[in-house]
Amino acid sequence: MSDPLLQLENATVQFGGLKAVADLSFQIDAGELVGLIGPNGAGKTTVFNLITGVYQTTSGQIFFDKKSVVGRRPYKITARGIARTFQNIRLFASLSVFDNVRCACNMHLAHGISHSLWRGAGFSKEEAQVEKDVMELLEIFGLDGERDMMCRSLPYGDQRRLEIVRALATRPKLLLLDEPAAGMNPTEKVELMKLIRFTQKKFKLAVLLVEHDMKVVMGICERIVVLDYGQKIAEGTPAQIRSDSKVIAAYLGKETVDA
Amino acid sequence: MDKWPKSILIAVLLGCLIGSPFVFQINPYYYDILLGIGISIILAASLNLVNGYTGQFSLGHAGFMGIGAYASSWVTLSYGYCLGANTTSTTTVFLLALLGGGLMAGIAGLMVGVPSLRLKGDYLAIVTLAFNEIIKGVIQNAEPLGAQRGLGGMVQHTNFFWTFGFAALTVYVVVHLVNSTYGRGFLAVRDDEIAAEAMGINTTKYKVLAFVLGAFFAGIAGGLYAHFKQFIHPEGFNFLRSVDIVVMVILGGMGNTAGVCFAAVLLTILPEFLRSVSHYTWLPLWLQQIAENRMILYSLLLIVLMLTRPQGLFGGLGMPRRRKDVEK
Amino acid sequence: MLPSTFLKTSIALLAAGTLALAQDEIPVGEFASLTGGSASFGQSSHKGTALAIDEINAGGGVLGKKLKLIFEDDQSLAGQPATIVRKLISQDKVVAVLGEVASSKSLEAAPICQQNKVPMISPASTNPKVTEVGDYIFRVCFIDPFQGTVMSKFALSKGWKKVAILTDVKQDYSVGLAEFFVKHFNANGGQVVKEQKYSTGDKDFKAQLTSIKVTKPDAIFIPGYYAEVSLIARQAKLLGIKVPLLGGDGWVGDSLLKVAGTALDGSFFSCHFSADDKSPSTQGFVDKYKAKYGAVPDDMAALGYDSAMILAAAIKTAGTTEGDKLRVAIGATKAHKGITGTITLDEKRNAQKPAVILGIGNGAFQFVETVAP
Amino acid sequence: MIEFLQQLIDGFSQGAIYALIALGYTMVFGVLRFINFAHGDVFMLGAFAGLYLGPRTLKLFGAGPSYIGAAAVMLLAMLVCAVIGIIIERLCYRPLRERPKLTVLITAIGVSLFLENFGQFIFGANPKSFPELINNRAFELPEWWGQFSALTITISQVLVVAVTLVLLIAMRHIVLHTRMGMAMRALSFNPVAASLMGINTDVVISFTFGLGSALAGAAGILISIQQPSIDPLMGVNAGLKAFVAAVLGGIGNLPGAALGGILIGLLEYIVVGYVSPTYRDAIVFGVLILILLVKPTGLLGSSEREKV
Repeated sequence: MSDPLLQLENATVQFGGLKAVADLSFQIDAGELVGLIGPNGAGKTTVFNLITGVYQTTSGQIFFDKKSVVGRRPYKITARGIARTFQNIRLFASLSVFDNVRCACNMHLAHGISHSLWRGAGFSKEEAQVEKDVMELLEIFGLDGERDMMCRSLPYGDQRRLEIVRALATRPKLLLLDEPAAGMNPTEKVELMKLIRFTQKKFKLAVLLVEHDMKVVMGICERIVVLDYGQKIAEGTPAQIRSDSKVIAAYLGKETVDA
Repeated sequence: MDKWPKSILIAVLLGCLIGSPFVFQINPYYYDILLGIGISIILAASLNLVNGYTGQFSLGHAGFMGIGAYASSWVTLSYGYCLGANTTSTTTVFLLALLGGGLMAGIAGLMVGVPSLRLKGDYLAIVTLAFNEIIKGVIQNAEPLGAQRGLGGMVQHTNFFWTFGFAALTVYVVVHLVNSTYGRGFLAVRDDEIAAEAMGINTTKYKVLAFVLGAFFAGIAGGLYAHFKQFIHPEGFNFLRSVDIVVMVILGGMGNTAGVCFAAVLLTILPEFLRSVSHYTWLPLWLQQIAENRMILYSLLLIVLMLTRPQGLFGGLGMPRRRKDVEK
Repeated sequence: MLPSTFLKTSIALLAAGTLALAQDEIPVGEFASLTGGSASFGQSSHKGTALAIDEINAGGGVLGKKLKLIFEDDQSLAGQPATIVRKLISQDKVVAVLGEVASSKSLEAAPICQQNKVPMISPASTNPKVTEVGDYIFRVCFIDPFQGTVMSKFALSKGWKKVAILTDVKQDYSVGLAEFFVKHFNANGGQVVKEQKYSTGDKDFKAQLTSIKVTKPDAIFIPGYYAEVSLIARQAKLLGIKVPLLGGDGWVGDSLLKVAGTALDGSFFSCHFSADDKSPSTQGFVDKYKAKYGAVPDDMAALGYDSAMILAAAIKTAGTTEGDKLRVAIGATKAHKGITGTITLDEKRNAQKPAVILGIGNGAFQFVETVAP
Repeated sequence: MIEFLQQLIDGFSQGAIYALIALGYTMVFGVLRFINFAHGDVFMLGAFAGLYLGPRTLKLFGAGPSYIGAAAVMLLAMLVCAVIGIIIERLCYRPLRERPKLTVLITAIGVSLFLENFGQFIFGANPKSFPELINNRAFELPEWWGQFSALTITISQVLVVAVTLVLLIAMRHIVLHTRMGMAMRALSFNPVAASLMGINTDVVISFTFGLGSALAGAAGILISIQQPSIDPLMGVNAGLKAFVAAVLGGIGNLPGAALGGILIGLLEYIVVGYVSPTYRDAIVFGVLILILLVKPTGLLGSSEREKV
């Protein structure tokens, strides 16, 4: 077996007396599409925040590409190849669609401040390249027509897609999607499922998906990890998870599955 | 403004150079106001980089201005013997003094920028205000800098060319910096720091850079101010002066350089306009008195502006909308 | 970048603010803090100046022309005096500038007057540096070293050998007075038993006063401003300190006695003028001032008055308003009978004149003596 | 030694004033999460309310200074300040409640500048003499205290500390044991949930502003009894110091504000006594920066984190 792309080893985070994530271990291989599910408050988003460095682990390790990401600043982790979207869309509200994606190209620039001030030939070439890359991405996701719109005036579904485009512009190896289907109608959800699979194949990505909608999760994930109260209670294929008694207890014991 | 070539900057600089002999002819009072406008533009445009584009709220810009003013005056007063020699050495020493003032202010900007990494919004505003007061306090105690007396004896080197040359340079730097893929990072930091980090943007670097550059230009402005007024006093760089600059940025629209420059012009002329209004004896007495107390008008302007047009008179890219989740 | 039409319009608006001068008027500029932190000094000096100009004009003016006083408010803000003086000189074409009380404001205006060769007379800036700016800068008040020495002489003459000092370290004025007091006092057989500090804006002085109290001085020299001095006096009384307090002209302010009440009884301070002086010229000034403003004039008013009078006299002597000749004429002022004493300007353009020492009793000022330089 | 003790005593009573003002900052911050920059100027208005109402009120209780008269003046000043605070909130802050916090902060700076400059315009820039509300005098300390009998403690100092203590306990009672206090706490915890639970947020916020401003008014009277010279800019410095105190103690925390106030008062007097009066402000602001960098939640505050 080859080395996993992402590996969590006993990752734990504690806020005050509360263990939001406890001794969590799982791994994702390159190109894999993994689902992370669990009842409300199970700690799914916290896991995202741990992986991307927004929160720091209290104990345990997280490896990406064989190197630990614990204690790294989020932008450095992104530079290593992890990109994410947010549960509550966090686009750059005052920027255009184009600029939102352009910001994510920032870290791949060869030149910085002096370049933007002097504006020599190298600068124009680089800016042209960035524009080309961004427009290609926008085209793939059908947002090229909205290039100069303010992102906040986009319809909700488009905002979700724009967040994915923006994440892809960082050229990740692993994409973390936080409830991408939230607030979508069934037709949109089907579209989204196609989109995620397409993205995974096209960009040769591993994807970690947090989602409440079981249809989406069961429909596209190759493997699923289930959390409850910050602990992993099950892991397996969609078929295994569907019949797991602990999972059923966790969901039914508290509330019904989100439809 | 996205595609402004360097040639425009060069054209403006040449224009200043050619224009300065003619401008020298005008009434010294208007010349005084004109230089005041140039200095205000430098201050407002540089603060706009920090407050407008990067979304950090600095209430201490006058402190940096003060550092620049004192540092550059110290240089010209210490190397005064080079000044009279000939035009070349005078210009060199003066320019070095300005740059030295700018650098000192930039270093102070670094010291303020670092706390900005841990603090946001009103906390940051208070800390920058505190820095402003500390800078003032240190100058007040520095005997070689004249302490409470103030520092005088500088020769007037600041002229139309240098003032508007540096104003053009400041605007050029701010506009070009922001209008590039690299510079969009400033706006990303303003809109959403967490998302910006997640997109691989080093928010630390951008915030510190904004503070350092903003402070650098404020320092230059301070140097120009000192060699134009020829006397500086710690009270001239207090919190109220900072508020003056903040009002320019807010009136012009945070993150709108053209608007902010226009506001700088407007708010520099306004007090002089009010000065003449206060002499119009045909006006009712209370109106004359209100005109004399320009701070009352300023504060009312600030309140009304915030209530009705928080994006400033001339629009601007606007402040980020309130996000419910961030407020918790 | 800037719409030039806007600039032109604004400049036109500005220009409209200043009315054209008639040919038979001599424009005289004045700048003062009429609003802001030091407004109380500025308003007084402005009133005195305006009264003098009225009086000169009522007496037929000078050189057959009337004086026109053009005054501007610097709002107690740094940066304003330079702009204002440039306006006065270039736009209003004033022949001379009167102002300011605060030394820091005078120091800002002085280089500009000097460069434009327009004489400037400060009514009350006591910092030595002011007139050092150049040969166009004059003052009609005495300077800090003189005042410190005067109070030292006075204390010694009263037989007070042990004096404690409480200095406002935030004010150059206060530090200067204390320095020259100590120098003279120690050299002439006195002993400074304790030196304590406070700074402008302080409200509580009990700790400093306690440490002074234990040294049992004969008097306490407090060369500060009235706002703090009045509180110091009250707290000293509260602490049971009964020795006299001594001070300088910074004590003059209409709220000194209002705040201090009777706490300052038995204290003395040096100043420029006494409204109780029975000489006819002083009484004439006091009466006219009262008639015009409904209040008793203070030092700043008297100094403002004298600065305008000396200027008018110099214009008469010079026979012209041309800057260089006027400068010479002002510099030659000798034995000018002013409200604040007989004024002679020395070669450093500072006024040589006596100081007045006032005592405080029953919550009122009383004239004690005049100390010649 | 005597000097040091005297400085501690004076610093403590000055600190009690800061504590009272800091309580107002902290309460408003606790409920609304924003810094009411104009709070220090409400404190100034309290002092001026005392200046104008004092003599008339005293007359009602006999001719001279009296404690009951002073208490009445203080209550009146508190009432005036409460009304002013509520008006400021209603006119300037309420319309901005859904806007970014910076907008509100800038408005608050505007309100503060307006009160200061309009105050100078209306009251005049000169310091005014504050009427004597009580017969302030120093306690005679017994002889057998030896050198310590040289220490001075004035009635006003004891009064300031006592009133601050009483008001602090009253505040704690209101916040912990009344319906309004419960509503305030609910609001500070989660405004949306609070309004869903039937709490009228507008009323609670008005009440909070009124209460905080009343405390500033009380502080205004107390400081004027102690240092009877008041001016329209007296709130600038006191307000900033009290703010530092609130942050030091942990903004949003009532006992923290009191603790912070006392500590800042002591620090100021020690700096004045042993360093230099000119460094007083710089050192206090230095402490603010240090606190915010090392422990932004203050001495007694609890942490919060941004939700992602």
